Amino acid sequence: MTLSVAIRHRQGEFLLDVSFASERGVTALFGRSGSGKTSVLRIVGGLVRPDEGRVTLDGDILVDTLRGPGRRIDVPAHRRRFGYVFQEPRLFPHLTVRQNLAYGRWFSGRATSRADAARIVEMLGIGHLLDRRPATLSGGEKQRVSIGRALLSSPRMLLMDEPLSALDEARKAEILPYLERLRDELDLPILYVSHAVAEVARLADRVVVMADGKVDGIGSPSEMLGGLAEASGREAGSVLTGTVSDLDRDAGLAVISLSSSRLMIPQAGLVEGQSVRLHIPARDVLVATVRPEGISALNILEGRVAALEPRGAGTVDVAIRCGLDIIHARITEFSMHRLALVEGMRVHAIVKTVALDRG
Amino acid sequence: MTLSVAIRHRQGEFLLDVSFASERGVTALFGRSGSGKTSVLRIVGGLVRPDEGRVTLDGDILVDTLRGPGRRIDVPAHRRRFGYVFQEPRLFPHLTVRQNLAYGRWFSGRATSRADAARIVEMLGIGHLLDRRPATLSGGEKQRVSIGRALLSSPRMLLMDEPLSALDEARKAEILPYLERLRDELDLPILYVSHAVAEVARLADRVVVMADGKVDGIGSPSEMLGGLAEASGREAGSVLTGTVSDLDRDAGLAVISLSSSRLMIPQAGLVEGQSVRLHIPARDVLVATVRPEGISALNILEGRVAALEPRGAGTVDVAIRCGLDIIHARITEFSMHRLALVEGMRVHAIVKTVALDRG
Amino acid sequence: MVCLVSSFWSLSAEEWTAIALSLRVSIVATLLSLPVGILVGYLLARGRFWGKSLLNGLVHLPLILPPVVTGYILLILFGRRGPVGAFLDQAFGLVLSFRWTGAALAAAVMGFPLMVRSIRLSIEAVDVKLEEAAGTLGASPVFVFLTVTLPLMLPGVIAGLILAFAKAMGEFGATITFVSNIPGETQTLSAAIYTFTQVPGGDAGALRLTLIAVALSMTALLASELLARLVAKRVAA
Amino acid sequence: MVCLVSSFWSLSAEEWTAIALSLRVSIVATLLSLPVGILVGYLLARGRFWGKSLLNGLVHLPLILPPVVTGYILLILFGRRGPVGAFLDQAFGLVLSFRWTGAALAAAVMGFPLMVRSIRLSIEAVDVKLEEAAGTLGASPVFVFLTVTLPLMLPGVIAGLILAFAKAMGEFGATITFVSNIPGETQTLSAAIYTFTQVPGGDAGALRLTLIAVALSMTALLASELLARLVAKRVAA
Amino acid sequence: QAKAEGRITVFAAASMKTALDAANAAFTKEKGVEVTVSYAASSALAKQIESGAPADLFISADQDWMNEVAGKKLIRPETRTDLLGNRIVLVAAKAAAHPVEIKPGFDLKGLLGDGRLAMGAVESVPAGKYGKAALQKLGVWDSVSSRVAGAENVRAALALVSRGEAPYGIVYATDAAAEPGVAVVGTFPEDTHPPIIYPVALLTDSKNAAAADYLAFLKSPAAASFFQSQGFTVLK
Ligand SMILES: Nc1ncnc2c1ncn2[C@@H]1O[C@H](COP(=O)(O)OP(=O)(O)OP(=O)(O)O)[C@@H](O)[C@H]1O
Ligand SMILES: Nc1ncnc2c1ncn2[C@@H]1O[C@H](COP(=O)(O)OP(=O)(O)OP(=O)(O)O)[C@@H](O)[C@H]1O
Ligand code: MOO
Ligand SMILES: [Mg+2]
Ligand SMILES: [Mg+2]
Repeated sequence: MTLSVAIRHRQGEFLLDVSFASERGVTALFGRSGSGKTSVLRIVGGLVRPDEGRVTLDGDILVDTLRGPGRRIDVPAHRRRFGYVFQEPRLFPHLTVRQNLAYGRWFSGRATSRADAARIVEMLGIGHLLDRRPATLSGGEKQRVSIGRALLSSPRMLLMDEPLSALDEARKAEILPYLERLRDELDLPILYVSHAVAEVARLADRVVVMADGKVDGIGSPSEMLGGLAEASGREAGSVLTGTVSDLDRDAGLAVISLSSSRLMIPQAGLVEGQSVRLHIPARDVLVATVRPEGISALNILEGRVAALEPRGAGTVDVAIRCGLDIIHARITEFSMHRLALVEGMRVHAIVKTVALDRG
Repeated sequence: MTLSVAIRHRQGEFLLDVSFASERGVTALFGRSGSGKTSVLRIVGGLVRPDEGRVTLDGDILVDTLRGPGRRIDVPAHRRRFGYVFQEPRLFPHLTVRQNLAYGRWFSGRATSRADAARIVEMLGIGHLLDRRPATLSGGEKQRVSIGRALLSSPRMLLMDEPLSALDEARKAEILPYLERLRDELDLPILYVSHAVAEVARLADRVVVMADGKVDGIGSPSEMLGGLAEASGREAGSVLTGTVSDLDRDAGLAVISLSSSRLMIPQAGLVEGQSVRLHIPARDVLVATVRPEGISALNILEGRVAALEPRGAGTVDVAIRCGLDIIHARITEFSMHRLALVEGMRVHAIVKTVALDRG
Repeated sequence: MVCLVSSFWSLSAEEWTAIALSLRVSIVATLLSLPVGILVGYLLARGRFWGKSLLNGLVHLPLILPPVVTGYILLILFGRRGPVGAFLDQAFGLVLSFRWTGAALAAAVMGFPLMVRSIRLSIEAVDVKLEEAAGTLGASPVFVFLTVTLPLMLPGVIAGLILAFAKAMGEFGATITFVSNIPGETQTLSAAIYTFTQVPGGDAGALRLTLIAVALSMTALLASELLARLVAKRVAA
Repeated sequence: MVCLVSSFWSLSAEEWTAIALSLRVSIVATLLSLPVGILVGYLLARGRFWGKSLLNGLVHLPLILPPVVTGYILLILFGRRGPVGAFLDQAFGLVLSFRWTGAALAAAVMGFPLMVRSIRLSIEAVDVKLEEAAGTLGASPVFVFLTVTLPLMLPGVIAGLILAFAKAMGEFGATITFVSNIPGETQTLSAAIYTFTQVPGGDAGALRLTLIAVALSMTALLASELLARLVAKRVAA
Repeated sequence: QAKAEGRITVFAAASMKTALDAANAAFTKEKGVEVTVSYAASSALAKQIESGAPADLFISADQDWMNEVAGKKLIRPETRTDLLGNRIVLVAAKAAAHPVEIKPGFDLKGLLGDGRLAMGAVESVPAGKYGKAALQKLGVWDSVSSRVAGAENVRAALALVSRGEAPYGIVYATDAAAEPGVAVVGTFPEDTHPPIIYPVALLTDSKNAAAADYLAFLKSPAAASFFQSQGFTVLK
């Protein structure tokens, strides 16, 4: 499953000039408001034909304006079979919730099974709304129905534009694992727009950072979000990949092997040998010059200061190299001076166990 | 500025039965999707007349259905002068952004000054959009214009329904301080709906937790969000109130005095003597049995374990009493056993400096 | 003006025929012009093609022209000796001139601009974003139209239907000119009323038939309002 | 049918007068009925009051009734001796019978149902949520209507205007019955065309005037389409 | 099929309805043959006949339209008969009716004051044409032509007078007789205008054998009584 996008498109004064390719899994579009994320989704979804460019999925040409006159290809949206969750819900006002959910099934050849449908409805918590019309739903309810509608249309790819923005944390925590399963089990590619770094870090296999209609960088979540460049102070951090090397079911912990060190994280449905991605917010990492004792944090990684970068407002980003992995810690300049940190110095990165997310 | 709400209202099968009062500052409505937050805002804003009940602001009756036939009072929305930021942007499609922003000023007696208007436009980053029409704006751009429109109508109260949901963290970080200033300097009451605990903890003077149309609890953010009950794992924490007792401009730090201890936080425009609220996510607090040395965290508070509450998934919530304040830490059961924590035990709560938010 | 004695209400057989004929003509005219009206309304609202202004003008013509002129044009085109009329007769054995079918054609033509306008207005009010959403769910343009656009434009369709029906009930200028005023075949209620107004002492008869025409149309109007309210409830966004 | 020699196009002074009169009557009828049309359209779309169905029926009456009957009713009500006519004369010195003002009234009445329907349809399509938003920003209902509802319903207003104008250009049945056919005062283009159709050999004259009527109305139609496109661009959500 | 077996279809000027309906009832009773009449303006009927209308007879309200049809060879010339005659009269609202002597140069303008003279439209409606001719002959046309309100038909002109919109009107005697709201204040001498004649003829395309019988009936004394009772003069 390779999606490849290379387009130029003008909207008023805004020029979209984007190209990226993504192999299987989730590709996150990340960028500030107005940077062109929705515009990319609309072109991939077939709702807008780009001024020029080419979009292919698995070698199928979806749109290609560059083949010379008369030979231009533009597969219409309804033949692309992309489930599109729009930034605003766009439910059909004349249909009940049930009919809205069923809409895509009328047209898709292979319909979602009844059990699947029930599971999706359950997960989204919209079972009690099935006979209502969209006009009477709350904002979050509409958003959930619109997610359900796209999922139930048995798409071959999902385009999701801030799908969880109106939902509470508890609901997000129910939906995200489902999306992960779609990604992993059904091998469904997802193009995902979100402002929430945690969401992106957790789901994405790669991140396309957009700014002003251009691609500012493409890479793995660890590269893009770990670099701290784009992310805001609160959510900046490191993204590491490791393997589950041990499970302690009694303590409910799993041991994740990184390149040279090991981390313990709460075990939540992990399997031994599984590869996982971890997001460690920089502000959740403490730096200690001596190895602390009698402390609740389970993870104390030894490493060397690889870089010290001032981040403004009296804070410093400390990059700590532990084997092949880089862990970022954000501390105050005051602390840096107090601990007399310099590049190359041996330090301990203290990571709170529960601060780890499976990503 | 006292807003008092006591209403019953039926919408289909959904029964809203809510009463709360709030004095000056920000009152957050918090609760899961579909719990009735928007419905409360609509009634307070005068868009829906409740089946029965009473809403007053500072003794002015806004709506009162209980005064007997013929004497019912219902101040129409346009006389309430409440700036309402709707859950969806609701911009006027036939007006330019500039005209949308100016709309409220045509009707409000005291218009916002030109300088204020410019500052709001600047803060929202919508200066380059002024001559566009809403149809061409991105989702986040629309949301920002709709915030600006409400702010510029010189309201005597703000009703904000998930106003920042479509915005990136950087933009949020620009808008939140502005709202804080409105709250503090202009003494503008705000009724604020959000799913983001951090936002709520930072802004709110009190939190009304809603569930299924009823009030599930009312209290200070520390009581409501600190209690961890409602909030999800990621965002649970303590909310403390303190006073700025010292400023270290060189280090860019401020010292906040709590009831018995002191915390250092990044200084961001604080004034000595000022009262501040701090949100400390439980997962950002480490527990140590011995006072750690050579560690980047500036804040190590001494206290006693007041309670140990299992939170499922192998985690425990440790409530640590430091003087009059309670700080919550979330650690693994594994750590709890390893440190042999029991109630009443002396421990150190380690709080990373930058984990503190001014609230 | 007239004493409402009971005999006032006893209708002659010819009048009953006129009532039945008017209903048949109006209903057939309205229903048969509906699909064309929807098509033309859609083309005018959404289409971009050469001659769109021409089509638009053509649709409005019956409104602009005095009905008598429209009647003459129909007579020239669709009469037994007219080019279209002769063709229809030979090809399908469909004779319009001096038949109730011709009256229906005249009524349809006269009501057409009203129907098309309503339909067009309501298509223009349909949110294209919903059609986009339907497209991404796999609905081809035809299905998008049938399952999204059409249901959402129903208020306009209903308005168009009732306008065209009312016009068909009231129309007589073009009808009487095109297919004459033959009792039992082309004498609609309106034509009968007109005939009464042309003779001395016909006032009572004209009044009686007018009241009947009004009653019939009002019933249709009320029904359409109920239907519209039902639809509005479902469509309310 | 007719040979298009140059004399075909030379209009008599009387015909020029009829053209000018038709334009005046149609424009005045359309513009003056606009505010009433908007009011009634608004009441029908949004109002909840006793007698709404009655009002709705009344508005449609000119469509349902044969124009001649409408003309008679106008004569009875607004004639010099009619209750309303007498009142208008005494109170404001406004005489309608045999005046172009009466022709304008007839045209306005005949076009009214068309105008009201379009306006009503487009009011029903206005998103109440935007009106709510305007209310919270301090706009009183009147201002909400003027600054939000009215601009958003403009497509319907334009459609209503053009329908009413076209109908006014084509209307003659009610007009001639109410205010007769007085050259220079009440003889509109339609009446002139009708007159030509009533004399043997009048075809050429009728055709000539018809073409002029069509040309005038098409110009108005085109202008309205341009205007509508402009408005649509601004209103597009 | 437009006409059932034996059924006769007549295209007749609308103003004849009352009289012709009564006569037809008698004919049907006698011969057992149904008569269907399409009443409309003579102009419309003539044009319909030109485009192949399935009629057997045409009764026009004036000679012009019959001539038009005859010119196209659509009637059988030998059957053309001047069936009925009529008179035009000056009427006034009953309340204010004083007899007027209609003679050359009579002061119609003075009678009208600032009121209007209601009549059929003078170019198109037969009664209007006759009225204009009469007033021209009497030498008063020029003084009143600007005061004329031309109605679409005689009935409309009559209504204008009976409603008090116009003080005087020129209409057919037949219409005036049946309208209770007006009074005839004078009758125009027959020599002041072309004879008012309702011609009848069988149509070329008519294949109905009974039509000739019917035409004969219309010309018979039996039918004459119905016409006379409505104020028509029966021509021989
Ligand atoms: N007309 C109605 N009929 C039935 N139920 C309704 C109606 N209107 C609203 N509701 C229900 O009332 C509940 C409260 O809606 P409300 O919009 O206040 O929720 P909310 O707390 O704002 O949710 P969200 O966070 O999703 O925006 C919802 O469950 C909604 O489905
Ligand atoms: N027709 C247009 N004319 C001018 N500018 C336009 C037009 N359409 C879109 N834009 C601009 O293109 C930019 C990209 O829009 P887009 O909707 O793709 O942003 P986005 O990244 O999805 O933002 P958000 O996070 O706010 O939804 C925006 O700045 C928008 O204002
Ligand atoms: O268009 Mo008319 O004047 O209602 O027959
Ligand atoms: Mg977007
Ligand atoms: Mg809500």
